[in-house]
Amino acid sequence: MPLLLEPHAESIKANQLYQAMGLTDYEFTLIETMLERTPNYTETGIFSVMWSEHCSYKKSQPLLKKFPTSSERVLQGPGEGAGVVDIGDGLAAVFKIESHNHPSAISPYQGAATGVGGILRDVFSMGARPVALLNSLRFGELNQPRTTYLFEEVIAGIAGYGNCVGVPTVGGEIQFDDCYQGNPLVNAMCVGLIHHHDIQVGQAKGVGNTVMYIGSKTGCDGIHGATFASESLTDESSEDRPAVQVGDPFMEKLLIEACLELIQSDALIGIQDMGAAGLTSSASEMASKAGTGIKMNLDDVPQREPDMTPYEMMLSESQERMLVIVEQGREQEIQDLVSPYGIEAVSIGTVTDDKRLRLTFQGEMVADIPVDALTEDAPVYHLPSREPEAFRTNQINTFNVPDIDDPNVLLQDLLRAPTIASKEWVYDQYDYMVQTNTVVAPGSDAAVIRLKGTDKALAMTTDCNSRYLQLDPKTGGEIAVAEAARNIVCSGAEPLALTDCLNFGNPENETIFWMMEQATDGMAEAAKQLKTPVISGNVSLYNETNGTSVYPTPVVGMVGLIHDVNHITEQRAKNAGDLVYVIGE
Amino acid sequence: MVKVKVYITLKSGVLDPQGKAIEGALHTMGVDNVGDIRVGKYMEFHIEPKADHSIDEQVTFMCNKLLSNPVIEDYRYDMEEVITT
Amino acid sequence: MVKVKVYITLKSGVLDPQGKAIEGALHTMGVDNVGDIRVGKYMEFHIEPKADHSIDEQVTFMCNKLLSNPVIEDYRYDMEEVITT
Amino acid sequence: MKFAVVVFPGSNCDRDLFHAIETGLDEEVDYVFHTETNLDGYDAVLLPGGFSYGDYLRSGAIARFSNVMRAVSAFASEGKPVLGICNGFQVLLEAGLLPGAMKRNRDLKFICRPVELIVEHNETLFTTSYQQGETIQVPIAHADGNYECDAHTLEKLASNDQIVFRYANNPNGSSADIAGIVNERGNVLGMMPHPERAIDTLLGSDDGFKLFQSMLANWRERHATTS
Ligand SMILES: Nc1ncnc2c1ncn2[C@@H]1O[C@H](COP(=O)(O)OP(=O)(O)O)[C@@H](O)[C@H]1O
Repeated sequence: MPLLLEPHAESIKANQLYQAMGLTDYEFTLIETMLERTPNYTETGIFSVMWSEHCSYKKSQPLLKKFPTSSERVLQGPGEGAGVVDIGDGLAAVFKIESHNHPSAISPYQGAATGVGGILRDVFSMGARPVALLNSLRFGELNQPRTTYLFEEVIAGIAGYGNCVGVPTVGGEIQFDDCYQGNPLVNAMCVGLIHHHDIQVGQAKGVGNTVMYIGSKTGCDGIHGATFASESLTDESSEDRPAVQVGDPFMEKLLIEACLELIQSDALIGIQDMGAAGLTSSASEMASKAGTGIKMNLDDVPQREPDMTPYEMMLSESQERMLVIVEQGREQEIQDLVSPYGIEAVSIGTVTDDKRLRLTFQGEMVADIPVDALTEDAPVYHLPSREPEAFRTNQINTFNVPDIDDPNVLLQDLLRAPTIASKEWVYDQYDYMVQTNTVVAPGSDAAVIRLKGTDKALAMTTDCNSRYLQLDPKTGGEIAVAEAARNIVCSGAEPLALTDCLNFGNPENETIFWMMEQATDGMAEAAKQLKTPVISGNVSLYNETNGTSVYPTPVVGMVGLIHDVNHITEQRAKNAGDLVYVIGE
Repeated sequence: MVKVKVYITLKSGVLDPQGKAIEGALHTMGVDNVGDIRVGKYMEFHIEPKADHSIDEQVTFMCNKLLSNPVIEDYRYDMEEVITT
Repeated sequence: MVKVKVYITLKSGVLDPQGKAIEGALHTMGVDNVGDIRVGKYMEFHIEPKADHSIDEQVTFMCNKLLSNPVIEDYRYDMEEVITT
Repeated sequence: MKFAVVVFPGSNCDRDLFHAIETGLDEEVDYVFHTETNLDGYDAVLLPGGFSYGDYLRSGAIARFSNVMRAVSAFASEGKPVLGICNGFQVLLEAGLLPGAMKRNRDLKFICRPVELIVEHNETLFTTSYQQGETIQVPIAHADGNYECDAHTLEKLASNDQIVFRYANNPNGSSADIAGIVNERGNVLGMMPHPERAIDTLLGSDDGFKLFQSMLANWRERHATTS
């Protein structure tokens, strides 16, 4: 919307225009109290994305608090771009999983591709080189043409992006079930490798330091993406076009190399990717974490389109962008480091001591907000929950053995079921070998990549059987963690830590929220028992179409350490004559 | 028989990484008076007229359903009668 | 300023895997009166006339050197004057 | 022997090639950035796989205009060995250092998997350590590996023994099952499969290692006789 046509503060309030941006009446009043005035259009937009579930976790935070998050190996728990665990030799593994469900439902290729791009940036913004990608996907049954289309395009998008940036896609899981028909799930996980002394933080420290912008120009794509991710899909969702971004994996590859070089410079103070809610969230989170403020001049933001407004710039989710904090006076050094990659670093602001996010545009102040109001002080909701009737009936289900005529036919039918059948068609499209570390390729239990220059290797997996969770969310949550740990152990590794992506329906539905509580209880308990703390994760709610919710699907991504590459085990039987044992109950 | 030519372009405002890369390459080659490159798809095919649907209807259907991605792309087409001998 | 539109197609005789795939998909969708699909590229850009080379010369140079691969592709282009205000 | 691994923007197998030479072959190796104009002091040039310039437009089309490619052409015309792997092969085709062009794979999909290759010609600088007709296992990972050239060129390639590797089971529709070819002089090899991914049995195969060994052996031989 052109600047001149933007509604004024009074009109936003009087006509409740904030509602269309996803803010409630209560939240709008809260904003007025925090600002001690009525917010203008840009400010309302900024609050709406920062207070969306996607950025604020306002409805899931109380549940996340239950997770164990520390162990002697954890160097960085939840709260940064990705979590970090020590793996010895001065090295650490960095990882996180994230959802890109709604964009993938609307534009599957680009949605999945940019999902991969986003999770990569979370990992390399920590200073780590991305060494592996995994994913966890859910679709409806393959007998629908729409599903086949979504499935093929999502796979192509993941492959298109991951292959181009040169990070091997080594594992994942796919389940087909009617409950995902309208709302597929696309979760992407990235694992990175880092030296302890290279670990970066996304903090805007040092009053007077410079805020620099690196990467692609800002366009009008993905405006309000975070809000979009925090709403249910409806038949009209394909009208939400601005929410879809096109990824540029080539630019991402350049960004990876440039950023890995940047982190070696002591002129760099902090770095964070512009993910959901782009410039807004990166700036306010970096300031809030450091206890500082940031002042930016939006005229300096590199723009792809003419006449962009502050609202558009602050809410754009254009891909392949990073925000960095640079020691005052050393901007040129940063510029010189990134320019060989054909990338520009542009100064757009300064770190201040007033704990405010202040934005100017064409000489005028267009936003002035306390940063904590956007982050720490965002509202948190404790939603009501209620056990669904179906849960009771599920518990009394008696075990019944179906009549089987011909076990051979049954076995073949099972193996033919898409959820069980070989996924070679999928992983053949992923470059799972680039970087020449992949010891155990997709198709076994956990993928294994060796660590060059050591005798060690990392095992990694993603798991979740949502049918169990639908029947009994607590036990199902325990099973998801346990299954991941078993896959790790089966490859010869010691489980270290996990990341999770909580994919659920509408949390305002009391029975859904109950399932979320139960599932996270189960996961927290299993994570404690198995000593695999939760070091990062993501929450994706409102996964439902026209009122039908997906099964609770809290995907677990786990990483384990193999101490000696000679002790890697695989799923395949190796030699005739080897003995077969059953271990466990 | 009719020959149809379809042109598919990215909607304005949608990032065009290909166009950007080509522009960069042209500049390295010393071509500096070219700008605003947008890359799209071009398709041509023959179609036999049918009784129940007009060619326009058919082509529109194909473009919307398969040939273009309406979320990020626009299309247009033109056609010409082919005289078969 | 001149707006140039370039169309790049595989040479006739070169098998077009994309065209074949689309034809297959159309048949599955029930469209059975379409044939000879060829998929190519479409590009548009602006060019500022220069003193030393004609636009035709420049566009031909760009097409031969970069935009198309003469081993397997043909190109053609058209252009129109853009009235800038 | 001193190797140069060229780095284009978007190359992503550069580090793997570097590792193959440095750790596998235990020879000297440098990264050479695409802006470099001088390849003096190198005994072989390697063009790595990846997605130079995103492979936007056509694979390898933009990379061939980089400064370093002028130096690579000059280097090749001196008869020194140039090896292009995957995207490197595509760049060599676009640059006209090898004949033909690449199209999308027959099934339009990216394919990553180990494949069997037949060594068609073991008397090149790159293949003397292999047996003539030997079957080896080397991975492929590409979307545009469907080699195309006109009938005349194909005939010439065959009659000059320029076809070095063929696929045992053609994965991508490539003409005459071609997986790798050399130029007439025999010092420029382009191949879609990745020998640098097959130098360690831990990762499945070390059949690619002999290719680098051949390059080294031939260099040593030449070096011993000329110096
Ligand atoms: N389900 C979860 N379990 C554990 N940590 C979580 C979970 N969801 C989010 N987090 C953590 O909360 C922080 C904020 O997440 P997010 O907003 O996705 O980060 P970013 O903006 O970097 O993408 C991150 O550190 C993330 O790891």
